[in-house]
Amino acid sequence: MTILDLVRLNLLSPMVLAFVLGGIATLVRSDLKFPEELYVGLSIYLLLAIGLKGGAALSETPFSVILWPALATLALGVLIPIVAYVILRRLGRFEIADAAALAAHYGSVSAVTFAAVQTFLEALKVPYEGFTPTLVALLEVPAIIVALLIARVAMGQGGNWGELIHELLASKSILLLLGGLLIGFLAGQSGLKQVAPLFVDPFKGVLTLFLLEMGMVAARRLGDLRKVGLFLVAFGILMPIASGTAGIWLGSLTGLSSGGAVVLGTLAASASYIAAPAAVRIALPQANPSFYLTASLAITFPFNLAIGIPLYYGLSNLFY
Amino acid sequence: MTILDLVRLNLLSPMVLAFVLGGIATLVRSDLKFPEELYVGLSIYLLLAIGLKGGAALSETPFSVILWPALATLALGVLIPIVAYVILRRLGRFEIADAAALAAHYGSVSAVTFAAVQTFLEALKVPYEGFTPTLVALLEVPAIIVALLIARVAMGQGGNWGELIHELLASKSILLLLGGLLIGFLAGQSGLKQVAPLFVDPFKGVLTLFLLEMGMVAARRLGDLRKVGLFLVAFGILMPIASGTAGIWLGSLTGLSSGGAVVLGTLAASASYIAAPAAVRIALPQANPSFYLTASLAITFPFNLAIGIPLYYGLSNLFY
Amino acid sequence: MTILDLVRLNLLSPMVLAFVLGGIATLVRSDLKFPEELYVGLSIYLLLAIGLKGGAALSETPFSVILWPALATLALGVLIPIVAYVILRRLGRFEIADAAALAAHYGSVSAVTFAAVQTFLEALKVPYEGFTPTLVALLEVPAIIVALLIARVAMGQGGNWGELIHELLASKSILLLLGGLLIGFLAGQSGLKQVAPLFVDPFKGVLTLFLLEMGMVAARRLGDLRKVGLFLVAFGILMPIASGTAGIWLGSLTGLSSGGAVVLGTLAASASYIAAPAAVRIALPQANPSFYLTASLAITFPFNLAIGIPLYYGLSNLFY
Amino acid sequence: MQKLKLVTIVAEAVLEERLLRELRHLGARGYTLVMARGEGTRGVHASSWEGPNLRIETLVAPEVAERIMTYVADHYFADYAVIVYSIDAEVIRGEKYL
Amino acid sequence: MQKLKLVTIVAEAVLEERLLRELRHLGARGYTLVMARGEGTRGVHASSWEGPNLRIETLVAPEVAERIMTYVADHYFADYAVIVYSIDAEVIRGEKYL
Amino acid sequence: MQKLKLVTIVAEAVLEERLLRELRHLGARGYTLVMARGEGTRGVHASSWEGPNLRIETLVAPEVAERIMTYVADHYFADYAVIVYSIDAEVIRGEKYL
Ligand SMILES: Nc1ncnc2c1ncn2[C@@H]1O[C@H](COP(=O)(O)O)[C@@H](O)[C@H]1O
Ligand SMILES: Nc1ncnc2c1ncn2[C@@H]1O[C@H](COP(=O)(O)O)[C@@H](O)[C@H]1O
Ligand SMILES: Nc1ncnc2c1ncn2[C@@H]1O[C@H](COP(=O)(O)O)[C@@H](O)[C@H]1O
Ligand code: NA
Ligand code: NA
Ligand code: NA
Repeated sequence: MTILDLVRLNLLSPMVLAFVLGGIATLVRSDLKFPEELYVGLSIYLLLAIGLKGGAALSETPFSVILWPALATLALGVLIPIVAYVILRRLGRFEIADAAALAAHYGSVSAVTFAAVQTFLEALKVPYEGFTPTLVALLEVPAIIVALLIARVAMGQGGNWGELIHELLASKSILLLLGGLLIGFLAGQSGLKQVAPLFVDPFKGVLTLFLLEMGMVAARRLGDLRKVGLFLVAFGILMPIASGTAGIWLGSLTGLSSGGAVVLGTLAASASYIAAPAAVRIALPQANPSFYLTASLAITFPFNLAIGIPLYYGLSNLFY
Repeated sequence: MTILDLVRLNLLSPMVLAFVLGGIATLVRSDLKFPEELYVGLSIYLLLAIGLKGGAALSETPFSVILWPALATLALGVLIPIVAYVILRRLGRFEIADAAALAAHYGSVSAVTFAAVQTFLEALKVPYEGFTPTLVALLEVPAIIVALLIARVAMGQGGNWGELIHELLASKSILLLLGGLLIGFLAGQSGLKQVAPLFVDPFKGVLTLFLLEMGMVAARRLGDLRKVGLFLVAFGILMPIASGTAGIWLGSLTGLSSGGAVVLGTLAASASYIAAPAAVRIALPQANPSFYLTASLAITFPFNLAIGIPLYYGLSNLFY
Repeated sequence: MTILDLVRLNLLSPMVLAFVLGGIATLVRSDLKFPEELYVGLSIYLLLAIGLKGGAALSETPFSVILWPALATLALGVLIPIVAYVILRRLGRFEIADAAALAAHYGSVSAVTFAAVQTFLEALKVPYEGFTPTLVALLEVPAIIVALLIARVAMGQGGNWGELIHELLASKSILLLLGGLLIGFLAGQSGLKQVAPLFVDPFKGVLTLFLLEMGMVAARRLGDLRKVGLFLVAFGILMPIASGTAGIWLGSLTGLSSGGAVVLGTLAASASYIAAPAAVRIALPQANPSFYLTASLAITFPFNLAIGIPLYYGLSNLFY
Repeated sequence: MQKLKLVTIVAEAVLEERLLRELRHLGARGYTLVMARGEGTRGVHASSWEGPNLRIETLVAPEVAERIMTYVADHYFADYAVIVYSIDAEVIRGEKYL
Repeated sequence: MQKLKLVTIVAEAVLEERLLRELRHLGARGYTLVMARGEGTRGVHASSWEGPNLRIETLVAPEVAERIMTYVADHYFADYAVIVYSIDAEVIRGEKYL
Repeated sequence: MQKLKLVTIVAEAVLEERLLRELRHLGARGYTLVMARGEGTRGVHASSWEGPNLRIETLVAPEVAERIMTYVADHYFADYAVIVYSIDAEVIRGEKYL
């Protein structure tokens, strides 16, 4: 298959189409609204399900197999925000707070993009390592800390680091992901089998529903696109391609399968819109949410969903 | 099976029993309450699921096969509200606004009744065309427009038609139904298979849950039965039988299978309580909701659910 | 398997682990919160699902088989609150209202504990009678009435009994359980099959989600443990062991299988935290909720979940 | 414009039916209810399934307001987690609230 | 501290978009909206899917408050289940509401 | 009847824990919280998962009310989407709020 075939295949998946439908619903000013509680419920489900599946797979993975990919993931979590910060300050001429906030988002990770790449690979029957959810968990936090550290040093401030790190680790997204991972790990594949009719089989359907809502949320941000400027639009597309390539390359170096490397690349390319915004809003309130939310939600997320994922899959051929 | 056997079989399905349980819950003043958000969530699910299944089936239907049934459906959508309006004005002596509001409801369609007839036919293993959700979408809107048109002409008013039609087409029920149809059509059967563990397999279970809530809603309207008068009670039972027969007949003329004709008949017989009330409340606020909500929800809906569907199935033997 | 093996097996089930995760979430002050509506939705699901399954099983059970176990259950529902009341007054020196409130809780039953024991036995492939949900329904109400009766007699009050009994029978938990039972009974196994992909297959997964929330709720009560005192902590552990043993014994006398006896024992051992608190709050407002909620939710519920159920299973060997 | 009182009651959810019935008897012609969370001096509520607090508002004549406040204080303050307060409000065509 | 008016509208959910648009035109600079249940003298609402009542609050200058109240009374009282009332409120740095 | 102030804060959800902690320190003895949607002059909020606005009400003594309003204005108005206002309220047995 050529990359174009892949894009077409991906664009016609129920998940991506649901995202588009959500966008249309907002654009035609439909009265369709997801109750807040449904959105929260679906998020809880997705994070827990990702964790559970990953944990059960991890329970059958030898430590030596996951060690190097895990270190590569941590390296990505430290390097991406530094590179992003420098680009945004130097080339983009953003304020310190705004550059750091964006860096935190692009260094961190989007669980839904992760779910989408899994679904994509499964549709193509490309195998990938079962422990990838562990990598999601590893990649979620460090970038946020690094970016906030940069901001505070650059602005000459101190700040309560203990509280911030506690807040990050206790934040619901990380707690559910890590908690699910641990439950899956302890309960093993036989435990997972008991709850598979809820947490495994309907997963893609729930993702479809969730992406319908995400499409509405992203489309509501489209109006802000003009405000954020052309530079940020370009950044929101090129940065993921760069990080994605780096992720695939590191994946190939550390012994991941080609499917696993595509996952790691997609994780690196994805931008957070759950953990990072909350942390940044508390720790860097001066940063303008229009920048980081619009870039992450209305540019990078749909780009990855529709084009990025098949692209990274195509790129992986250069390394394998 | 005689019609009576069918009624009995239908009455003891989990769906109809759940509806009855909901009614009992309200009558014994139980503190059971469905959270609003759960109700909205279930509605979103049902509409999307109906659309998805229909779209996937449509993707394998030649245009020539659906053309005539589609035209027949549109004809029903135009004729039923006119007939209903005349009956309600002449025989029932209703005000213009009230007659038009009722006509809009009876010309439009109830998605849950549609789901119930599907379930009924599947229990009997009677095949029907996969594109029937397309017919639901076609039948939902025209009657509302026709009925409002009648009202405005009769009351000598103008009004913003563009806005009304936009509001109808962008209304959540139609957006989800048509959107689901389109997603299913584009993703095809292989796309549907990916999300079937959420959108296909548990469908009847979700319908059961939804009907539990509908039973509570309908029973809350029972108190209004006295207010609406005997004429409306009779109308709420006889009108569906007439429209249902017309639907079956048109279905048989346009080449539908006997199962498909039962579906079209049931659609014609069903009265809307989602799209129509919202549109009427905005465009015809003088109309008394006691009339149209009570007739549609507390008379016609349970009648169709318990007796109508098996009756239309029995009637179809006259045409096939 | 020794009891210790069983405890270990049970502790590593996804359900118990999810409960622990919920506890941890609260203790690390995570911002994870279940929307109220999700909690209500899951409760509705669990009660209805338990009822449906039980009803379908009941539809294939001869009356003579269930008669004696049902009478044994009623006996437990009358005796446990009397014994509990006497212990709490004499040994614990509790106020009349507090002792009666606690007695109502320990005589009544916890639907989630029931679901947990079912899951436990199914994991061990131990068969048990399908009509056990009938026993849950039978055990839920009498104890509450007996306990409130004791309180009113002891305090020399009258009171509106008709209203109380009506409120209990119409309360959502009992309505859903009994209603589900009836639906399952009337629709039979073939009806249940239609809705099994929602109400049967994902049951353990939903239970896992629910226990995550329960863990949070229980952990929020941990702070009250000091207030309630050592006596109540001991009572919350020893009383279930005593009632559980009595339940197993009565089960063995009345012809239940050993699995069925374990279920009955667990029911007897479990303390209510849905029906009883609501009833007590209305009928005995002087009673201090710190006592009954903390004992039932933060002591007895986790004890049964983690240790009690395997223990009762082990104890059943003494009777079979 | 007419001057009325807006009486707000915050109470445990288990009291819903009873409070609404009593409000009607005390002379309220309508109410608006929202679910709320909260903390005060008593804390503990009935049950998790019963859920959070009710926040009930009712627009009434001043004498009805006083009646409601005294009634709630007398019947609920001792045993239940309930508060009640009253605010001046202006309405148009106030007859419907009287 | 500045004195403003807090205007509250309780209305059927189907009016949401329309009411918010009109509030803006009448001079409100912001609003806070909560879903609510309720009962009054009219009772019946549009549809179950549309759900319960809206409770919309907006902090505005006194003259805007009067305008809103008159407007709502004139346009909605006849056909819709709507109430509106106004309360005195104090704010800090009140320019943003004007 | 005693006269107190009902202070209402509408704020982005991400501030919940912090605001409630600070309210307690500033002298509030309780609060009632409702989730709300809304629009004002700043618009953008933290994240969709964090959800909509908080609407926090607290009945307090007049001097506490002033303290809360000044504190919120000083600490939040610059960077956060927050409003605060105060209303006169009457309560029965007002000691519990003081
Ligand atoms: N000072 C206060 N301000 C606002 N709401 C309060 C206050 N005190 C109590 N409440 C509310 O009233 C409920 C019952 O209060 P309490 O009886 O003090 O526990 C609490 O859960 C709060 O929702
Ligand atoms: N006296 C009242 N106090 C508080 N809310 C009211 C009152 N009357 C009506 N409402 C609210 O306004 C809505 C519409 O009222 P109505 O038009 O009287 O049916 C009701 O559903 C209530 O939420
Ligand atoms: N004039 C107003 N009246 C009522 N609520 C307002 C008003 N202005 C702002 N709000 C609320 O306060 C929140 C934050 O306001 P802002 O900081 O102006 O964006 C909004 O989301 C609204 O919920
Ligand atoms: Na990233
Ligand atoms: Na129809
Ligand atoms: Na018990």
